[in-house]
Order: sequence, then structure tokens, then C-alpha cells
Amino acid sequence: MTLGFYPGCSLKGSSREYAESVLALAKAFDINLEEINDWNCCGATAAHNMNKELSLALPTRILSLAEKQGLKEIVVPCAACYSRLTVTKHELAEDSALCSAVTESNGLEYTGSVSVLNVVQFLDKYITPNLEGKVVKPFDHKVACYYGCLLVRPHEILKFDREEDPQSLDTLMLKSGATPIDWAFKTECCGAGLSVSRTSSVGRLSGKIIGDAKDRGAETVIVACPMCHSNLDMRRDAINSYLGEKIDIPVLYITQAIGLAIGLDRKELGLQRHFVKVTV
Amino acid sequence: MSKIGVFVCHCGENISATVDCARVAETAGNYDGVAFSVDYKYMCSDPGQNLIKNAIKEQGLTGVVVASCSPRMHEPTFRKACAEAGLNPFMCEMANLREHCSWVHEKGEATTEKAIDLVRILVEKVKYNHSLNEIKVPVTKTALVIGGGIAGIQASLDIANTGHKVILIEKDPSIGGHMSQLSETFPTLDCSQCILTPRMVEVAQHPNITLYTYAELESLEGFIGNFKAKIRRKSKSIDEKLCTGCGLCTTKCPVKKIPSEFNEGLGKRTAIYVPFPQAVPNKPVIDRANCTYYIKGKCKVCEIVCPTGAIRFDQEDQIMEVEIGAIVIATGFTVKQPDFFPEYGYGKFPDVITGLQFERLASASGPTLGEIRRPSDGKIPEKIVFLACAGSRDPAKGIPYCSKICCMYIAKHAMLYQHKVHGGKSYVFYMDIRAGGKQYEEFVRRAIEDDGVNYVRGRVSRIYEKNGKLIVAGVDTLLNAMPVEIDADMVVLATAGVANEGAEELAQKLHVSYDPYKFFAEAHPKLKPVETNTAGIFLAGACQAPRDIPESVAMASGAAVKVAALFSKDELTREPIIAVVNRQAPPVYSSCVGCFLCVSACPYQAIEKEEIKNRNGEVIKSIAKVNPGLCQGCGTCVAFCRTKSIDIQGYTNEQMYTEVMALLNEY
Amino acid sequence: MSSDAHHSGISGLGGEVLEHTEVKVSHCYQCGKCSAGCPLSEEMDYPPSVIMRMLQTGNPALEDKVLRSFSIWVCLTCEMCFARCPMSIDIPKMMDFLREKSLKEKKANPRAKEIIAFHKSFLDSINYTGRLYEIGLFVDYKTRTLKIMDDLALAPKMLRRGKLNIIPELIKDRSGIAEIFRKANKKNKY
Amino acid sequence: MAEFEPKIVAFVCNWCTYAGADLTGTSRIKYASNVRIIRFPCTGRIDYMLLLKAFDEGADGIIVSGCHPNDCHYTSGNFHARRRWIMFRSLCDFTGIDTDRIKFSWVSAAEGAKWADIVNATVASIRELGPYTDYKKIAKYPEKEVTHG
Ligand SMILES: Cc1cc2nc3c(=O)[nH]c(=O)nc-3n(C[C@H](O)[C@H](O)[C@H](O)COP(=O)(O)OP(=O)(O)OC[C@H]3O[C@@H](n4cnc5c(N)ncnc54)[C@H](O)[C@@H]3O)c2cc1C
Ligand SMILES: Cc1cc2nc3c(=O)[nH]c(=O)nc-3n(C[C@H](O)[C@H](O)[C@H](O)COP(=O)(O)OP(=O)(O)OC[C@H]3O[C@@H](n4cnc5c(N)ncnc54)[C@H](O)[C@@H]3O)c2cc1C
Ligand code: SF4
Ligand code: SF4
Ligand code: SF4
Ligand code: SF4
Ligand code: SF4
Ligand code: SF4
Ligand code: SF4
Ligand code: SF4
Repeated sequence: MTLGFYPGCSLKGSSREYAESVLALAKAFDINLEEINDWNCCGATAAHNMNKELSLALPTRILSLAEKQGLKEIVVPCAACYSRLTVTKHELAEDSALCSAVTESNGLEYTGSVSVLNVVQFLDKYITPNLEGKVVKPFDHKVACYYGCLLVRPHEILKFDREEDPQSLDTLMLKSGATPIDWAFKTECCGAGLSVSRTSSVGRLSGKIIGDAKDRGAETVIVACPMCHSNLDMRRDAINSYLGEKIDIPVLYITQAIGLAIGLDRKELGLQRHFVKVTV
Repeated sequence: MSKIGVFVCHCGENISATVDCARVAETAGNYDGVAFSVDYKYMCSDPGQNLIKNAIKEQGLTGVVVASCSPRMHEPTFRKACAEAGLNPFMCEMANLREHCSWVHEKGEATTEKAIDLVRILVEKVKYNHSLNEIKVPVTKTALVIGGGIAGIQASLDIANTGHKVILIEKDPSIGGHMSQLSETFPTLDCSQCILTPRMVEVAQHPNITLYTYAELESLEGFIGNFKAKIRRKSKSIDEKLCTGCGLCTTKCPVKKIPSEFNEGLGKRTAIYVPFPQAVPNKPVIDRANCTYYIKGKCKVCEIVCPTGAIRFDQEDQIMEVEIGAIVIATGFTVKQPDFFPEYGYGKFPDVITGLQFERLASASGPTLGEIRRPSDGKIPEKIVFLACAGSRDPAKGIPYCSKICCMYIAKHAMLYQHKVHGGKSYVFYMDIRAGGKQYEEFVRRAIEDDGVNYVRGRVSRIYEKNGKLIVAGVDTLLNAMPVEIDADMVVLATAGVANEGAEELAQKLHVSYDPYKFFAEAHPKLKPVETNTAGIFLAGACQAPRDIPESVAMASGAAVKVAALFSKDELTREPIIAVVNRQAPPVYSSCVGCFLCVSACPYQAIEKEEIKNRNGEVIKSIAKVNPGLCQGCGTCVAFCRTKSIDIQGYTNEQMYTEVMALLNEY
Repeated sequence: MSSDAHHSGISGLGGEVLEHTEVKVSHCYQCGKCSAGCPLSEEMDYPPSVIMRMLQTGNPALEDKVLRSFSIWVCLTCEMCFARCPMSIDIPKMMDFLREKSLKEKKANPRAKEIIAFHKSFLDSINYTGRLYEIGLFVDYKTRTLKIMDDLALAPKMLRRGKLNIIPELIKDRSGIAEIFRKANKKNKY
Repeated sequence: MAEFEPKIVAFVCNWCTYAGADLTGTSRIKYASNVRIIRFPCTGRIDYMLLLKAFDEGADGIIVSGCHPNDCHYTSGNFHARRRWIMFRSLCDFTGIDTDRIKFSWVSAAEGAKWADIVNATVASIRELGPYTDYKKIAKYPEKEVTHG
């Protein structure tokens, strides 16, 4: 089984453990993830903040390359990339004039035939059906599943899970032997794109998230987005100084947690790369 | 050959100042079929009317055109005069020379020419008029009232007090509706039970009212004055004649944990139950879905303890047929449940409740005996938050309209809370305060000024639970949208008032229209608020839109008067301006081809399908048939019919074409 | 019949918003729910509902303030406001438009300097390499903002954990990317 | 040459526009005398074939007027009329009938002055268009198809 794969920039750099764990899981389930050749950055928050044309053209090039490569489905683990690609697909489908403007002026061939899967959709479709027998070390911990903004909003376009109190990550973790907790900050924003330019905001926003998870007894926070991860993990100093206490709950990618449950090697899953030591 | 009389009026100087009346009369006199033509100073005066009457008798006129003022003014006058002279009143037409000619144009040739044209078209029309008779329908002087809330109760009493019979059906085991659940009522804070219970008892004892509780409408046919209704009386599993209402069964029934509908789930009831102590009738019913005997085949404790042997496990639903002349729909409304608000917890938090639940908490007869205690742990909330417009005015996820009653009951709730919990803090998050009623604004001001309720203008973004508190996150939009976060002990949602489940189905049974929100539609938003567009069916209370008690009662009395007016005569007479489908000799029967376009066009559901059968009872043809009791004479069907098979009396195709042709072809 | 056209909110900046984003500012009834849920609201000079109100007035002085506001830059497009707005008003989409316009008219709020610098560095990085080159981004951003000391501790930690590439990942078709940038910038330089 | 005096036929409903035109009279507001009113119970009753008939018989312009939306005496007759008008208009456009000669309006029982304005405006615009002689040329209209108007 071969699926397309769009890692996005973070998974090649600061969040490479996410890529490592996605690929390790795929391998364990005999799935070949074929990277899109010569892919470019989706433009992330910067592009749509600054220049609408760019924010559409960059993702269109990616989708167009995937089409050229004959890929039908592409797995996009980064929630931000997933959002950009899905929103672009939606806008081009809604507005044919815009679509031809974007494709023609940039010489891109695009039909909109590629479907974009976020990590949960990928796991649901290709991993969970065969998961049960493979769980050797149930991830027996209380987990706070954190969805962030871009995985579930805007619902009108993404049509994935429910916007308030989503459940898809919780269900996956339940199947991996974990106990998901009911908490209040599943979809509150972590500060995302302000990580570098306004670290103080991130400390406050991510602080509330980590604080609530801790108050409700979570042993680990589960995420599905490199931006969420870097804010909640790498920015822990800012978080701790906002909260005025030292909290050392680790933050795991969903793929790392499932990887552990099926007995994959910690190193293969990139756990050593985290700032907050993974003790679970 | 027609013998038509033309009577041209001067209206003093009103017409003759700009129109040459004599010439109009003279010209008309030369038209084919005109046997008599005259002009006169005041046609509507007694001498004027006599002029017409005499001409009819002396000349043997077959038609009359009075050329004077607007028919909206004097058509009844002249038709009556014709009838008195022995001419069918519908053989009289009026040309409007005053409002449409002399008053709006200058004196001159063109004005007189126009007057002549106006007379001519009606002369031509009248040639095609037919004698018509007023339609008479008998009236069954019994009213059916559906729904026993305050609106249904009021309507029943008012009709019954005019001396007419009423059948009141209520789907629940007791009448009372939502008002029976309320604690105290705005704007006076009098106790709801205290003012309602006497009326409920009056209904039960009134000699003119037959009350069927646990009963619903099964089907309806017929038309104004002559409806036939089938009523399903659901089995109560007791013999009401034997039951004395002693209540022994309800205390002994072992199934005690069923959430009480009356207490909005905040209290429990047994399987055999009376919904509340003051219920009318005060006799129990068995809730078969929850009774052990019906589920498992054994128990019968109630039967054993009943001193009168009133329990009837094998009782079946009864279908009754009744004949009635008018119907009042008073089925009320319902409120949205909190499970619909994702950002307010999808109904997850037990201490986020609805306004109706708060009523039960505040009610002296409620599950907490009137103490405000939160459902989760029975603690008295020190901080309470009320959210206005919860689901109302929310096109994205709720309903776009304003539920109208909640602004007022929130003020009442906050007030009651402040009266009952000393030192408690209450907050109301609102967008606008809609207090447009007598004493309403003053009431809200009292809550704010005297009772210290904190009103914050802003819509709450979300509610979450933390350390046993409900965190309510909003802003104060009057302070540059400054964040306001309240750690409340309890939150009350003023959830949207919506149409009853099943309202649509009931509307279809009754052939009345409903609006996009499934509230029943009134016939005219201003001038016919209690009528439906089906003659003989009226509306009262919150089934038409969210309404408070004063409005529901006013509507109910209004509907009752409409019913009483209908019942004041033995027969109904109506103008025969109605549609008819043509009938011809076999084998054609009618030129109608049975496309039933007219059926979908008619705003009054007045057209039915009729099957023409041969002697063996086989259907030969399906054609349209107008029910004269329902048709209001709009003529929409006529314009729709492609085969010109349906026509409207008084405005027939023949007449209208003739008018157009007469108008444009001068003599 | 379009009485909308006479509505004060539809001319001026509100009208441009409508044209480019289909957001009708007149639909906002000032409930404040967006501001109540906005995670950044307390860092804004005008919370989102206030921005909506300013646009509704059609007052050029207030419209100018919107374009010069810090709010439009600190908005993270987290979509919370849109998700909860009872009138389905797509504020984030509108914010994108306002940012672009503010840049074009050189009205960007001085306090947003770092945020804008970061976005620019980010886009430049893509422009040159096709992908994000994180070290390059840091260096570029630091030189733009002269915030040398911030985050200094982070880089070595990241390096140690293999989270930073010393050598940028270059894509092959760099001229294609550059072309996309050139085209997009022709209309509106970021 | 004397000024062209167009012949205008007005098809109006009994409850709103007819009463509105009565009010024009009681208010003594003057308007052009070129119009002749034909009374219908409701605009819903107006069969659009009648309009063609009027043109055929030599009318130069037509006014169709009834109650405002939501104010129909019969609740929805005017909506039906409007819906059929839309179909009828496309048919006219198709067959070459000049829809500028048909004025559709709402005049309530309280709008006496509006009725005068509408008549005057219609007379003026038809006067501009001139006599409707073209109708006879296209009058070989496909009668069967338009009957459902
Ligand atoms: C929380 C809350 C507080 C309120 N407080 C006040 C207040 O303080 N003052 C005030 O003036 N108003 C108040 N109201 C409004 C008041 O409740 C209504 O105005 C009133 O109940 C409307 O009466 P009704 O008879 O029209 O409808 P309902 O009270 O809803 O009664 C309808 C009846 O019809 C029955 N029924 C329904 N469908 C059928 C059917 N198909 N067949 C047979 N029977 C049927 C129902 O069982 C019910 O008994 C409040 C409302 C709420 C929600
Ligand atoms: C500016 C304005 C705009 C409005 N717009 C709307 C609207 O768009 N829609 C709507 O639904 N409502 C509207 N209304 C409300 C509407 O006018 C009233 O609801 C309505 O007129 C009330 O009717 P009424 O018969 O009760 O009273 P009135 O219209 O006041 O009639 C009372 C009559 O009684 C007569 N009268 C008074 N005293 C005596 C006496 N002692 N003896 C004999 N006769 C007496 C008066 O001369 C008068 O003719 C509006 C009101 C205002 C002020
Ligand atoms: S015990 Fe018998 S008589 Fe008493 S209330 Fe029950 S059914 Fe009626
Ligand atoms: S038979 Fe049913 S209603 Fe009677 S006591 Fe038993 S459970 Fe209750
Ligand atoms: S009555 Fe008040 S609370 Fe209720 S929907 Fe209307 S404005 Fe909102
Ligand atoms: S007094 Fe009149 S204008 Fe003011 S709120 Fe009440 S209804 Fe509206
Ligand atoms: S529209 Fe005419 S032909 Fe069709 S069913 Fe009605 S009456 Fe008959
Ligand atoms: S005239 Fe009007 S009410 Fe009567 S049947 Fe025809 S459409 Fe229905
Ligand atoms: S939530 Fe929507 S309607 Fe409410 S203030 Fe914000 S933009 Fe306006
Ligand atoms: S999208 Fe922007 S304005 Fe809206 S809630 Fe998020 S940060 Fe606030």
C-alpha cells in the first residue's frame, strides 16, 4: 500500500521526531509513504497573513506536484499544512475564476483530484482497523488530547470532527490503551505563529493549556501538530514562568504514543529529541 | 337578448363637475342590449334607488349598471335595491365614475370619454353575469380546543360561557401546560399555581366543557361549521369512573426513578403517576413504557393496593368521532434543551440548566421546595449566571428570531434568586433587553436597581468546568469588549422557545399553514392574528409564536369571540364568489384533465381530487373539485388552469375577456 | 432592490472587505462573542467585535485606525471567532485582507514590527530555498529586529536534539518558486 | 401632429390597488386620464393571456398592480402572480413582446399618491415608446404555449 506524503518544513527540521514516528508507524503497518518530489513550503501563517496570492499559489504547487506524481491521497501530518492545503482546495473549488487565475499565472496544472488526509484521518483509515492485535504495551496513562485550532476549524471547510470538544484523538488514544481525560482546553489556541515574535503571548496561551491538563491529572499531552508541539514543549520555560511553577508533563505526538503502544523503539520514535523529558 | 339598465349618477357635483353625465347616459343608451339609460343627481338616495327598482319592474331589466362611486362604497346598497325589485343581486355591477374618473381628472372631453369607456366595459360584463345565490352552510355549534395550556383553558372557558359546547383535548395526563410549571410570573410576581389552578378546576366543572386528557387529534375532515374530528383517547390503564384519586397506587408503585417531565427531569416520579399535585383531572395514568408489568409481565402492585379496583391493564386506546363547527389550536410551544449548545458543554454539565428547570427550582411545590439548589450536589449557588438569547437570534447554530419571553423571565429569575439567596451574586449576559410590555421595563429596572442584578452586555463565548466551578467567559461590549470571566456555581440558559415537536404533523392534519419555524401561521400578521387561512380554525397562545401569558390569554379570548361569532348564527352565508370546476355530460364529464396544478396553487387547500366512477365503481376519471366551504374566491386557481376548466363566479374568464375587449374596441 | 448600498458600513473599507472577502460588516450585531472567545483579545488595542463596529461606522478616521491597529497583526487566525459567531462572520478572512491592505498602505502598526519581520523572514526563506530554513529564518529575523538576545538559549538546545538543519534543504525548482513570489509580489509586495 | 395618447389598461386587485386608486380619488390627486382599471379579486387571478389579449386589442401599455408582498388579502395570491410573471416575462422576451410596456407594481390601499405616480410615469414612458404597432407584427404568437402564462 502506497500513499502520498507531504511532510512540510517543520517535519524536516524542528519537528523531525514527528516525521520519524509517522514513518515508523507506517512501516510497522506495511504502508509506504511516498514523499512528493521537490515539494515546497505551504507558506504557513506568514503567507496568508501577508499575501493572499502567495497563500494560494504555494499550496497549489504542492497539490499539482502530487497530481503529476499520480498520488490520489496524501498524508499531511502537520495540522497547519493540512489546513492550508484543505482551505486552498476549497477556495479553488468554490471559485473557478480564482482557480484559473492561480493556476494559469503560475503555469500549474491542477484538477483538484488529490485528497488530503490529516494525521487522524490517516490513522483512522489505515492504522486503527489493524491496531487491536498489535498493541503490546497499552499506553496506560491519563492523557489530555490537544487538538489546537487548525485541525478542527473552520468546520465549514474541513468538516472534520466537531469544533467544540472534538473526540477523534481521544478515541484513538482509548484504542491504544490510554485513559483520555475530559478537559477544557482541547481547542484553545496555543499561540501558534507567534512563537518567535511574541513569546510572551505563547507563554500565556500555552500556559493555560498545560496548566489545565496538569490540574486535571494528565500524565501526558497528546498533539497532532508540530506548531502545537513546539509551543507546548520547546516553550516550556515561558510556560513555567507564566504559571509560576515547574510543570514537566511531556508532550507526545499521537504517532509517538501509538508507536509506544505497539512496542516500537523509543529512539525510532524520536522521543529523545523533546525538550521536556519523556518519562512515560 | 339582454335588457340592461344604465344609471348614471351626478353625485351632486362630484361627478357632473368634470363628466358630462347626460352624454354618458345617452351614449350608453345606444349600446346593444341596453334597454334603459338615465342620469340622476343622487342614485344612492331613496328616489334614486326607486328609479332603479321601478325601471327593473317596468322594463323587465335583466341587468343593471350603476355608474357612480366606488363599488367598495355602495355595491351592497344597489345590489340590495335590485334584489328588492326581484332582480338577482349579482346581476348588478358598478362603474366607478367618481373615485377613478371625475375626482382624478380635469373637466374635459377625455374625462367624459373615459367615463363612457368605464360604463361600456361593465355593460358588456353584465351581459355575461349569472344569477348567483349566497352560499348557506349549517353550523355545528360545538368547538374543539386542542391543547390545555393557559391559552386553551381561557379559550374553552370563554366559549363555554357564551353558552356553546366545547370539547377540550390535551395530550398530557393533566391540563395546565407550561404555566403550571412556572414559579411566579412577571411582571407582577404572583404565584402561577394560585392564578391558574382555579381556572383548571373551572374547566373540569363547567357544564359546557367536555375534557379529554391523554387525548390527541387523529384526523380531521370537513370545513367551517361542519368539521368531523377523530380523537384518540390514549389508554390511561385505569377506569376513571371508579378511581377516586386516593393516590395509594402512586405511593406504592415500586418504579420510582423516572425523571419527572413536570419537574423537567429535576425530580422523579413513579410509573403510575399524577404529573403534579394540583393536576386536573387528579387521577393517575400508567406510563406503559416504564411500568414493570408492561415490560416484564409482572408486578401489579397498583392493582393490589387500589381500594376501588380501578386499574385496567388491558384497556385500549379509544378512537372517538365528534362533530364540531370550529377549532381553536392552543398547543403551545417548547424550549430547546442545552444539549444543543456545543460551546456551553453539549448538556454535559449538570449545573447548566434551562429556564424551565429554574422555574421548578424556584417553585414552592418543586423538587427543592422553592430553594435554589444546584442539581449536581444540592448546594445553594453563591454565584449564578443567566445567559440570554441561548440559541435565539443565532442564525448560525440556532434560530434567527427572538424568543420574546426570555428577557422577561431572566429578569424574574435573577430577581427571585436575589430574594431567596441573600448575599448571592447574579449576572445576566444579554445583547438587548426586550421588555416591551405594560410594566415590563419597570420590572427589569427593578431587578437591576433594587435587587442588584449585574447586567453585562455581551454574548458568552463558552462555559467550562474547573474545580467545581463553571467558568463563564464573556466580554462587556460596553467597555471596549473587556473580558469578563465569572466562576459561577450555576448557569441558567434562556434557551430558545421553539415549536412543539409534531406541530408540522398536526398542521397537516388540520390543513393550516405553518411558518418556516413550524409555528402555526396566522391569516394576516396584523389584522387576522387569531385566524388561520382555513376558515373556522383559529389560533391561541404560543403555538403561533413565542408568547407570554397576557398575550396568550388575549389571543385566546380573541379566538373565542371569533368562534362565538360563528356560532351566533344557525347558518353561514357567504358571497358566492367562489371557484367551480366545469362539469359536462358523459363521456367527457369535465374538461379538467386532472393535472391538479390548481390544487397546489390554492392558498386555502380548497380544491380536492374527485373520482368519477362508473356504475361498477371503477374510476373513470380524476378531476378537481372545489369545496365551497373552503374557497375564498381569490381566483389563483383560474390563472393556473391550462385547460380553463376551473372558473370563478363573478370574475369568469368570459367576463374578464369581454371587459378587455369592450374597453379597447370603441363603438 | 439594494438598500445595502446605502448602508454606511458598505461603502469605504467595509465595502472593500465585502468585495474581497464576502464578509458583510453590517451583519455583525455586536454581541461580543468573538471578543469573548478570542485568545488574543486582551493583547489587542481593539478586540475583534470593536474592529467590526469601527468598520460599520464607515467613518474614514476609524477605518484608518483599523488599518493602523495592532489587533490585525496579533490575530493568529485561530478561527475561534468564526467558529462561534452567531452570524457566521468570517473575521479571520477579513483580518487577512486588512493586514494585506495595511501593509500596502504602509500603515502597519509599529508594535507589530517583530510579527511582520518574522513573517517576512519566513517568506524570504521560502523564496530563496523553496522551504523553510529555520536557522536562516532565525538569523534573518534577528537582524531585522535586532532582538539578538531573545531565544539565544534555544538554538544550541535544538541543535543538540537534531532539531535544526545546518544546511538548508533546497528544492530543485527554485526558479519556479521565485517566479511564484515575483508574480504574487507584483500585485502586492509583502 | 397631436401628441400621442397611449391606451393603458390596469389590471388591479380588489383589496389593495383598487382601494388605493379609490384613495387617490378621495384625496383628489390628479393623474393622466389614459388609464382604464379592470378589477380582479386578486392579482393571483390575473391570467397573463389577458395581457396579450389587451395588446392584441390595441393597448399600448399595461399596469398590473396588487398588494405588497405579505399583505395579500388571500395570503399568497400575489406571490403566485409574481412567480408566473417571471415565467411570462421570459416568454415575452422570447417571443419579442416588449416587456417595457408592462409595469408591475405594488400599491396598497393607503398609497393613493403612489397610484397617481405610477399611472403618470407609465403614461409618460409609453408615450415615449410610441403606439404599440409592433405587436401586430409579432402577434402570430404560439397561442397554445402561452396559455399557462
Ligand atoms: C422559563 C419560562 C418562564 C416563563 N415565565 C413567564 C412569566 O413569568 N410570565 C408570563 O407571562 N409568561 C411566562 N412564560 C411564558 C408562558 O409559559 C407561556 O406564555 C404560556 O405557557 C403559553 O401558553 P399556551 O397555552 O399557549 O402554551 P403551553 O403552556 O405550551 O400549553 C400547551 C398545551 O397544549 C398541549 N398540547 C401540545 N400539543 C398537543 C397536541 N398535539 N394535542 C393536544 N394537546 C397538545 C400541551 O401538552 C400543553 O398542555 C414563561 C416561559 C418559560 C419557558
Ligand atoms: C409612529 C408610530 C408608528 C407605528 N407603526 C406601527 C406599525 O408599523 N405596525 C404596527 O403594528 N403598529 C404601529 N403603530 C402602533 C399602532 O398605531 C397602534 O397599535 C394602533 O393604532 C392601536 O389602535 P387602537 O385602536 O388601540 O388605538 P388608536 O389608533 O389610538 O384609536 C383610538 C380611537 O379612539 C378615539 N377616542 C379616543 N378617546 C375617545 C373617547 N373618549 N371617546 C370616543 N373616542 C375616543 C380616538 O379618536 C381614536 O380614533 C405605530 C404607532 C406609532 C405612534
Ligand atoms: S389507588 Fe385506585 S382509586 Fe386510588 S388513585 Fe390509584 S387508581 Fe385511583
Ligand atoms: S404494575 Fe406498573 S404501575 Fe402498577 S405498581 Fe407495578 S410498576 Fe407501578
Ligand atoms: S427575549 Fe431577550 S433573551 Fe429572549 S431571544 Fe429575545 S432578546 Fe434574547
Ligand atoms: S421605548 Fe420604544 S424605542 Fe425604546 S426600546 Fe421600547 S419600543 Fe424601542
Ligand atoms: S388546473 Fe384545471 S385541469 Fe388541472 S386539475 Fe385544476 S381544474 Fe383540472
Ligand atoms: S378561488 Fe382561490 S380559494 Fe377558491 S379554489 Fe381557487 S385558489 Fe382556492
Ligand atoms: S461574534 Fe459575530 S456578530 Fe458577534 S460581535 Fe463578533 S462578529 Fe459581530
Ligand atoms: S482568528 Fe484572530 S480575531 Fe479571531 S479569535 Fe482567533 S485571534 Fe482572535
